[in-house]
Order: sequence, then structure tokens, then C-alpha cells
Amino acid sequence: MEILDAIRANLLSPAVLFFALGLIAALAKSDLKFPEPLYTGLTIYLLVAIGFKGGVAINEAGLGKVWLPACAAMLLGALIPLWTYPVLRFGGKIAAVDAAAIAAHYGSVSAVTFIAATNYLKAINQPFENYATAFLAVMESPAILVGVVLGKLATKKSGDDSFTSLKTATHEALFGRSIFLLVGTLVVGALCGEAGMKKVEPFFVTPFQGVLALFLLEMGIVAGRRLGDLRKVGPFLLAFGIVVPLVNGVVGVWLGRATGLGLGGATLLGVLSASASYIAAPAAIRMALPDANPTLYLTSSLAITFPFNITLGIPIYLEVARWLYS
Amino acid sequence: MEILDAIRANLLSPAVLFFALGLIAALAKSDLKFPEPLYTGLTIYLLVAIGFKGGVAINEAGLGKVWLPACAAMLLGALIPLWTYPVLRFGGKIAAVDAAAIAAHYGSVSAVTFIAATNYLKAINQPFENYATAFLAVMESPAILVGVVLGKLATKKSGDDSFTSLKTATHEALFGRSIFLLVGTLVVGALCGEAGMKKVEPFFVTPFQGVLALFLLEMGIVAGRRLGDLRKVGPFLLAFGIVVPLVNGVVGVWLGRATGLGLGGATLLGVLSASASYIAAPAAIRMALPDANPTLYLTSSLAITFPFNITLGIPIYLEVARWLYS
Amino acid sequence: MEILDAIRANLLSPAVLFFALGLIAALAKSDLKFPEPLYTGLTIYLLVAIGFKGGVAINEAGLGKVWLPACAAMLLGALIPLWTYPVLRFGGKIAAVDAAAIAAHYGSVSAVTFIAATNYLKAINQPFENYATAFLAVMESPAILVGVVLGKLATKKSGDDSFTSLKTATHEALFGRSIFLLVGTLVVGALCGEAGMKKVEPFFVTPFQGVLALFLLEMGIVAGRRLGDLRKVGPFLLAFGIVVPLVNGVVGVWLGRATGLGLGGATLLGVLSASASYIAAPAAIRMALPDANPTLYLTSSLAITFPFNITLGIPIYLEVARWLYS
Amino acid sequence: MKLVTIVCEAHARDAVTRLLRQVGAHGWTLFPVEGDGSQGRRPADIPEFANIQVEAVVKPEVAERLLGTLGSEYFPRYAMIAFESDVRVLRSGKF
Amino acid sequence: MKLVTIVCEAHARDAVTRLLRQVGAHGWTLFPVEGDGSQGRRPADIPEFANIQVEAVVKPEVAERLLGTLGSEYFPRYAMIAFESDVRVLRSGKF
Amino acid sequence: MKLVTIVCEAHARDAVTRLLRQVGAHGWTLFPVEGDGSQGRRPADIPEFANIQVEAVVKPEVAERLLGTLGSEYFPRYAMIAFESDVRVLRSGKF
Ligand SMILES: Nc1ncnc2c1ncn2[C@@H]1O[C@H](COP(=O)(O)O)[C@@H](O)[C@H]1O
Ligand SMILES: Nc1ncnc2c1ncn2[C@@H]1O[C@H](COP(=O)(O)O)[C@@H](O)[C@H]1O
Ligand SMILES: Nc1ncnc2c1ncn2[C@@H]1O[C@H](COP(=O)(O)O)[C@@H](O)[C@H]1O
Ligand code: NA
Ligand code: NA
Ligand code: NA
Repeated sequence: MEILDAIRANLLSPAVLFFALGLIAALAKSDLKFPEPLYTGLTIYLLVAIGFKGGVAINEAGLGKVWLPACAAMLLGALIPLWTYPVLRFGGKIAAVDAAAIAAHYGSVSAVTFIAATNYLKAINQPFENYATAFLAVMESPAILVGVVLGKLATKKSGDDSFTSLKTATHEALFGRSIFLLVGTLVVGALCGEAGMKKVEPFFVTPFQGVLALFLLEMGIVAGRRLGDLRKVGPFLLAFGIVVPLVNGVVGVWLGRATGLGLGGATLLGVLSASASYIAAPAAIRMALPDANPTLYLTSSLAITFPFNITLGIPIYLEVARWLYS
Repeated sequence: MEILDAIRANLLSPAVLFFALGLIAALAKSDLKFPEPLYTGLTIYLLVAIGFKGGVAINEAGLGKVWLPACAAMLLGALIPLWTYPVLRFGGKIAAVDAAAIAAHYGSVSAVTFIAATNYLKAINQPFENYATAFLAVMESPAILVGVVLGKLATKKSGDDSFTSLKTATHEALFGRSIFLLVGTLVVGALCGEAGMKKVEPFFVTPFQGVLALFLLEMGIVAGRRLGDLRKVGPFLLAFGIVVPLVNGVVGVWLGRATGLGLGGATLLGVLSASASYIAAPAAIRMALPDANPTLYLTSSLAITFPFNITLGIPIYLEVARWLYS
Repeated sequence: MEILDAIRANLLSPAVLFFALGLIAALAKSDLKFPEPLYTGLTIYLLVAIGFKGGVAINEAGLGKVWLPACAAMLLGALIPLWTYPVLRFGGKIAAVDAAAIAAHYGSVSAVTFIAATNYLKAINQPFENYATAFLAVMESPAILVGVVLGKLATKKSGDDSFTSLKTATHEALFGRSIFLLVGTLVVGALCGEAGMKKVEPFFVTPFQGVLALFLLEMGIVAGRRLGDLRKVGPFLLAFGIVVPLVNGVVGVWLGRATGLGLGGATLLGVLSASASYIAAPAAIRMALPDANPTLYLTSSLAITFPFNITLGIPIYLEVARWLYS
Repeated sequence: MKLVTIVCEAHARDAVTRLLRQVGAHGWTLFPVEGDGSQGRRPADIPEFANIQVEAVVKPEVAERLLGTLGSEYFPRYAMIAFESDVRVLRSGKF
Repeated sequence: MKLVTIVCEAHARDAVTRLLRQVGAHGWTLFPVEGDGSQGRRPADIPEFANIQVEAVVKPEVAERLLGTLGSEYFPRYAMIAFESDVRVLRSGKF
Repeated sequence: MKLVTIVCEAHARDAVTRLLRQVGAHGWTLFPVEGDGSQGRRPADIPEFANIQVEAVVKPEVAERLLGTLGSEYFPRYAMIAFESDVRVLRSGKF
């Protein structure tokens, strides 16, 4: 029953309870909501903090240890859409462009899910490779590009238009806010190393868990608003949003082990593989595949997969890792 | 002269001095003002921090200790409008709907005044029951509802309209932002207990006093803008805004003692009873009693009672408690 | 080669690297940008924190030590425009009103440059007088007023109009947001002393360096956007923006020594003298001298002098001080 | 079509949006604003004390009803102004 | 001159501003808004899911082109409304 | 009545609101905006470098005076545009 205890421990953590509180606020139609700049400020803080920490970790571990699992992670992100697309298209009878869009979301990653996972591991004193943030950084874009190409092939648009939008998607996927902050602060952290970390630790590390809890309150509100759309997406996507993460999670953990990560790092790679993007991907997809229906990909990634991962998924992927490593 | 020292100590605390600085900024017509999202972010932080801390305290003390004083506090909140209304109506010759609106504000509570009081007690090492936050949470709504009913009886409106607005007022009073955050985080804190507190303490507890000081700077600006309206409200409300808190403060302290609170807890119940709402109540009253004149209730609660309480009131209520408990 | 090591150490600090990251974001046309309230919130935090700390330091050192260098700093600020104006006017063949505007900016100061310098000194364990913040506070306005008068003399406008705008400029220069916050929190800090500092230290001091780093990320973006204008301002202003700070920096350090400051304090006075305002001065100048071309003064102060100072300038002024004091 | 613009204190928000639905508007757009008027400055730093601007594109008859009710029921109670202008819309069907 | 006002989901931002340039607008003004419409409430707390209002003062013929393309290319894809009104501008040369 | 809309750099704020009072406007509404125009992009991240949009409902003759002064005194100095449109107001007395 270890797994159940692990899950209960996770469900009773401030982070998850704040998320639940946000869900309730949305369902109770409370007028509680964060002003946009507060939301944006919190995301910037979380991305910078995690990126900088990861960079310092790389500085210590050395690129030698990082490059192999990082490439594997990147490849994994690019491949996931290729197997999820047919499942959606033919298993779920979902329109080509929508299938491509959804596939892109599940190949890409959710930074918040990753951060919640690192917090969970820290809470239960499970050591992990801090440079795993590098995997988060490299996994966001590839799947989006693959998904956009899949969608373009499906919907043959006027060359020029589709060209522009493919270009915008690429630019968005490579220079979008979150990617830029992650990669940028990774590099900054790698250049500063421990010396730099000492200076900014009281701001970027010490209060981190509390900030995450507050942020998840807002995420709960945002996800809660989408719960109403669950009816619209139908049973197939409901199942898809839970089964696919489980499958991808196992694959990710296994790949982590195969590329020499420790138990903690493999768990995080599993979490990344299992997570679905709900910020970066929608932004890029909305521009590159405007014909895809946002309700489908947003509801499945934000209202199904995200809550599932931060409540049940994370402890499960850890158990999988424990089992694999024993 | 203990009381004078206590007051001086309070006046020289960063929190109060920042408030004074805000007042000066408003009077000097400086263009200093906080952007709305910063103000909102600070309120969210303060409410969440105080609520969570209170919840953890309940988790430790056990509901057994909390329920009695909590019910007493609730009752007190509901009764205050019933005695302040006639005073305003007949003593002050104030229109019925305005009297009802003002009465609602003084029965309800000011979270910031409460927080300032807890800070003051901490500063002078006066222990207090952290679960007192529960009283803050339950005292906000009852008085508002009582006041709205009083106002409705006074101004007989077209049934339907008054019905809607009574409904909105109730919803506002029960699911409004501040109430929801307080009650919600109280529950979250009670579920997490110390274990959860450890994780978020560096964010929600350690920097708390500094954040409060910064917030009071903005509150000083907001209160300062209303000082101009003091002329409009007349001498009666001026006296009302200082005498009523003193009376309610004593009653609150006494009630705290009668329901088994310690010296610190009783002081806080006195502060709550003495404080007047200037955010939650105005929002609900403006919707439910739109005919009431906002200048009257806002000026008295925000420009008279609030400054009085955080400067002189708090130390006075503590002295009253000391005297009662000796 | 001490100086080179000092510069490298500075270039590899998180603060400077975050600034560089911001520059890159602007050049790469990333959509990364801080929401306005976040930017404003960070400035308020930085000004309040530095002002309060300075006030506490004055409380300890006593005004006796502070007044002489403070007056000297004020005088210096007022004099700088008087020698930079002719240089711009006749050396650079720049229109009178533009020369006056630019001169005002270089006589005034940049709070962020000052803060970055204090951080740099702390990082290399070079002690300095914390009350140096007082110099920052008194140096902002005088130069602006002198510059405005110079500009008015140059452009004889309809008495009334010029009168209003001179009045607004004075009010802006004396009650503008930054001045008011700095002077106000200096006083508050001086009144609170160490006792008050203890309460707010975890918020205003401990995380300070991290907050500054995050803020410099945004400053990098803002400065980066102006790099395009470098072409427009021409070689003279380019040289002006680097040579004048060096000259003023040396004068400032020398003046600091002459008025009895320690090595650290003299360095900071040099930094203040070398820095150019890009927030307070533009706001006041835009109102008082609307005919001056903003591209000239903003580009030189924000895109040339500011980056130069926080990267190379600060370590250089310290070396100058070391050399003067040895 | 008519574009009806309402600038009012934030506390009137729910009352105004409710009214919009009642008189038959199919949507609205809203944002916080700062203002000055007969009832003094309203800086936009505290959401509860700030102003909002509400815009609704509606059919002429809806605009009539809307402005009518605003004038009789709302103006006496809330700090507010309202005005109407002519606009040409795309997809007039949806309004 | 015509003032064209577009209210749409934030994700359409780049597409809309690009279109404005293409059809020959010399500038635009933009701000985040909250809204309600046929596609439900759009609270303004997450920039990516919020609405924006874009205003452009343009020559009548430019307005024609703009509204035309919006109707044919954009409306089917994005949550958006657009309307046009007459305005008298200063310095009509610059538009 | 006329609705005069001014979009300008934030630094012109005091000058513009002062002018509004001088020419006889009884109120104004203001909010920060982002913009693009002949003087380049103006992102809205630094208040001092951002744009604001000011709206004032005024009598036709006031609008005349307002636009006149804007054109002669303000346009040469500030990044700004201004336009006027016809609106039907409630309580026209107050404007
Ligand atoms: N003439 C006007 N032009 C534009 N906005 C106005 C005008 N008068 C009032 N307002 C707006 O309406 C709000 C309430 O107006 P009042 O009730 O006159 O204070 C003000 O805060 C302004 O935002
Ligand atoms: N009748 C209307 N008046 C004003 N704004 C509207 C109206 N209908 C829709 N909108 C705005 O346009 C956005 C998208 O509209 P819709 O596609 O109908 O959801 C809404 O979120 C509103 O901000
Ligand atoms: N054609 C236009 N339509 C709408 N807004 C404009 C237009 N041109 C300029 N603006 C606004 O006015 C500001 C100043 O214009 P400019 O002086 O041309 O840079 C810009 O930043 C925009 O916000
Ligand atoms: Na994934
Ligand atoms: Na009370
Ligand atoms: Na200077």
C-alpha cells in the first residue's frame, strides 16, 4: 500500500490542496481570481528560479552527464506526437487537424507539473538530478513543431499563409516566453555556478515552495473553469487524457534509466513525458493551426491531464521508477 | 504610563510609520500609488498567509477549543449592527438606509487591522492564539447580512429587485474574495498541519511583517485620499468612528475572556469587534443598498476608525485586556 | 590586472548576466516582457528597501556624519549640468534645449546603478557606508531643476506656459514617485532604527539581491529596445555617454574622500556622480522641456551609460577609489 | 448597430452586466479605467474603488431599453456615465 | 476616417497586427480586456486566454479591406468581433 | 455631444488632463494602452514609456477648442493622435 500512502501524502501537501481550493473557487463561482500581472509575475519567477537552479546544477555535474539524457528527452518529445496522432485520428475518430494539435500538446511538456514533481520529491527526501530542468527546456518545442507539420499536411492551406504560420509557430516555439526564460536562465546559472547561487538563493530557492502553492491556487481556478467543457470533449478524450500520460510516463522513466539517470531523475523524465503543455503549445498551435478546435486540446491537457498528474500521476511515476530500479 | 509607552512603541513600528508615509503621500499629492494588481496581490498574500497560519493553529489546538469563542464572535458581529443602528438613526439623525449601511460596516471586520494587531502582539512578545484568524473569518459576513436586512426594511423596494440584491449581497457576503480565501486557507492549513507549514513557512511567515509594512504604505495613500471627505461627514460620525470602536473593543475583550481565550486572544477579539470593514462590506452594501451614500460609511470606516485602531486602538485594547486579566 | 579580475567577477554575477539576458531577449525579438505592474512593484520594493536600510544606517551613524558629504553630493549634482551643457552645446553642436535636457540627466542619478554598486561591493566584501542612500536621495532633483532652467533660458516660451511647466517640473522633481519613496523611507528607517529593521529584514534585506537580478532582466529588455536608436544619436553622444561618466566618477570618488567618506562610500558617490537618470529625469524633462528630443537623452542614458556603468564602470570607480585611498 | 459605452464605479459591475443580459445584449467587453468627473478623481489602484468601462454592441431597440433603464434606475445610485454611437458591424446576425 | 475596433482572443494578436500592416494601417492601439459573448466568459487573468481590443484609425478603403479579410479569414477561426465607426481626425495625413 | 479620444505617450498625461480642464471638459476617462505608430512600437511594460488613451465626452464647441490646441501646441511635441466622433449621451446636462 506504499503507493496509496504516497498518494495521500501528495494530496495533503499545501501545493495540491491550494490547487483543489482553486478548483472549488471556480466551481463555487467565487469572484476570486488573480490579476493577470500577478499570474505572469509568478510564472516568470517559477521559470527563472527553476532554470537558474538547473543551470547551477549543470555547472556542477558537467555537460558530460547531461547531454545524453537531454538528447533522449528531446527525441522522446518529438516521437510522442507520432504515436498519439494515429490513436486520436483512428482510435478517436478525431479530425486530422485536431488530432495533430492534441498530439503536439502531449509531446510537449508542462513546466508546472515538472516543478510540482520536484517539490514532491524534495518533500519525501528523494534525491534527484537538479539539472533535469534541462530536459524540461529541450522537450517543449520539438513536439510542437512535429504537431504543426502533421496538421499542415492534413490541412493543405494556401502555401504562403501556411508558410507564414509555420514560420510563426517555429519562432514561437523557439523564442516564446517560457522557452526563452528557461534556456536563458539555465545558461546564466551554468555561468554563475554556486558562487552566484549563494547571492540569489534567499529569493529564488528558499520561498520557492510557498510561491508554487500560491500559483497552484490560481491554476486551480483556471483549470476549474474548463471542467464545464468536459462534457463537450466526450469519453474518448477523457480516457486519452489519463491513459496516455500513464503510458508516456512509464516510457519516460524507462528511458531515464536507460540513459543513466538516477531514480529521481528518471521519475522527472517520466513526469515530463507524461505531462501535456497548456500554455506554450496552445499559443503556438493557435497561431499555426487556427482551424484546430481549442476546446479539445485545452480541456484535455488542462482539465484532465494536468490535475491527474499533480494528484495521482506523480506518485505513480515514482512508484514505477522504484519498481524499475529495484 | 505603561499605556503611553505601548502607544509610542506602536507608533514607531515600521508598519505604522509606513502607513503614515502613505497618508503624507496622499496629502502631498505625490503621484505615488500602487498598481491595482500589486495591491490585489498583496491582499491575496496577506489573507492566504494569515488563513493558512490560523488553520495550522486549529489543527494543533483542536476544534474543541475554537468553536465556542468562534460562535461568540459570530454572534457579536451580528449584534453590533442592532445597537449601532438606533444610535446612528436617532442619535445622529442619519437616514435609515445610511444608518443600516454604516452599522453593517462596524459589525463586520477589517482583516488588515487584525493582522496589524497580531504583528503588534508578536513585536511585544505577547503570546496569542493563532487560531484567532478563525474569528476574523466568521465575523465578516453576519453583520453585513443583518445590515442589509435593516436597510431593506427601511427602504421598501420593488420585491423582485430587492430580492435579487439581497441574494447578491448574501452570495457576496459568503463567497466574496476575502471570505473565500480566509475560510479556504483555514481549511487547507487545518488539513496540512505543521508538516505543510514547514514547506511554505519561508514564504508565508518569514517575510510577512515586511510585506504588511509595504501594504500599509498603500493603505495610507488610500485612507489619505478620503481625509478630504471628513468635512462632509460631520462631527457626529467623527465621534462615532472613535467611540464605537472603543465600546465594541471592550465588549470584544470581555467576551473573549468569558469564552476562555487567553489575554492575547481576547485582545484580538476586541480588535475584531472594534474594527470596521472597508473592503468586503462596501462591496456588498453597494450592491444590496445602492441608495446608501458611500461617502458616509467609507469615510468613517476607512478615514476615521481604521487609522485610529492601528495607531491608538490596538495598544488600548491590549491594556484593557491586561486590566481585565489582572 | 586586479581591475580585469574585478570586471570579470562583476560580469559573471547573476545581476549582470540577467541584464545581458534581457538585452538578448530584446535583440532576439522574444515576446518576453514584464507586465507594467510587476515592473512598478519591483521598483517600489527596491526603492523602499534601499531607503529604509539607509535610514536605519543614518539612525546609527548619526546625522553629524552624513550632512557634509550629503551637501557635497547635492552640490555636485547641481554643478555637473553646468559643465556638461557647454560640452554638448559647443563640443557636440547639439541644440540648446537638447543639451540642457541631456545635461540634466547626467547630473541626476540612476537608483538602479547605485543599487547594483552596493550589491557589487557586498559581493566582494568591500565595506561601505549604508547611509550613502541619502546621497542618492538628494542628488536626483537638483540637476533636473538646473537643466530645466538652462533649457528655459535657451527656449524663451510664453511666460505663463513656461511658468506652469517649470512649476510642474519642480513639483515632479521634488514629489515624484522615486524621490518621495526614497526620502520617505529614509526618514521611516531613521525613526525605526535597528529595532524596526529586525522586523522587516527578512523581506527588505534577505531576498534583495535576487529581486535585483530579476529586475535587471527587465531593465535589459528595456535598454535593449533602445539599442536600435544608437545609430540616430551619432558618435559624439556615444563617446559622451562613456567619457563623461568616467570623468564624473573620478570627481565623485575624490569628493567622497574629501568629505571624509570611507573607500566604499567614496566609490558609491563616484557611481552616483557617474550615473545618468533614465526614469525621474525623463519624466520631469518631458513635461518641462517638451521640445527636447527624447531619443537623444534616453538613448545616451539608458542604452549607453547605464549598461557601461553596471558592467565596466562600477569596478573601475572602485579601482580609482582604491588607488586614491592607497 | 449601436455601441453603448458605460463608464461606472466597479461596484456597479454585476448590476450592469446583469442588466445587459436582461435587455438582450449578446455580449460585452469590459476593462478597468481611471477617471475624473463630478464625483471626483477615481484612481485605479484599488479594484473596489476603481472605475470600469463596459462596451456593448447591440441592436438600436436594445440600446433604447438599456439607456432607458440606466437613466431611471442606475444613474441616481451609481457614479456613471453612458453614451451611444453608431457602428457598422461584421456578422450583424450575432448581436 | 474610420475607426475599426476589433475585440478578439489574445492568441489572434500577431495575426491581427500583421493583417493591419498588410492592409495599410499606419498604426494601432491595443489593450487587454475581459469579455462575454457567444463563446462564453473570458476573464482576463491569464494573458494567453484573455481578450484584447485593437483599435485602428484608417482610411475608408483600408477599413473595407480590413473588415473584408477579417470576415473571410479570421472570423471562422478566432473568437472575435469587429466594427467600424466614423471619426474626424487631426493630421489626417498620417493615417 | 462629441467623444474626443486621445492616444499619447504617458508623459503627456498631466499636460493633457490640464488642457481638458482648461477647455471646459467636466471629466475624463483614462487607461494605459500599447501601441504602434510612426514613432515605433510602444510596449506597455514601463509606465513612463507607455501610452495612455484618454476619452472625454464634451460639447461640440469644447471639442473644437480641445482639438485646436492639441493640433497647435501638443502634436509638435508629443507622440499622439486624436480623433472625434458623435455620441448620444444620457444626462447631457452634466457634460
Ligand atoms: N465628460 C466625461 N468624459 C469622459 N468620461 C467621463 C466624463 N465624466 C465622467 N466620466 C467618467 O465617469 C466616471 C464617473 O463620473 P462622475 O459620476 O461624473 O464622477 C468618472 O470617474 C470618469 O471615469
Ligand atoms: N455584443 C458585444 N458587445 C461587445 N463586445 C462583445 C459582444 N459580443 C462579443 N464581444 C466581445 O468579443 C469577444 C468574443 O466574442 P464571442 O466570439 O461572441 O465570444 C467576447 O469575449 C467579448 O469581449
Ligand atoms: N492609425 C492609428 N490607429 C490607432 N492608433 C494609432 C494609430 N497611429 C498611432 N496610434 C497610437 O498613437 C501612438 C502614437 O502614435 P505615433 O506618434 O504615430 O507613434 C501609437 O503608439 C499608437 O498607440
Ligand atoms: Na509530454
Ligand atoms: Na467590527
Ligand atoms: Na550623475
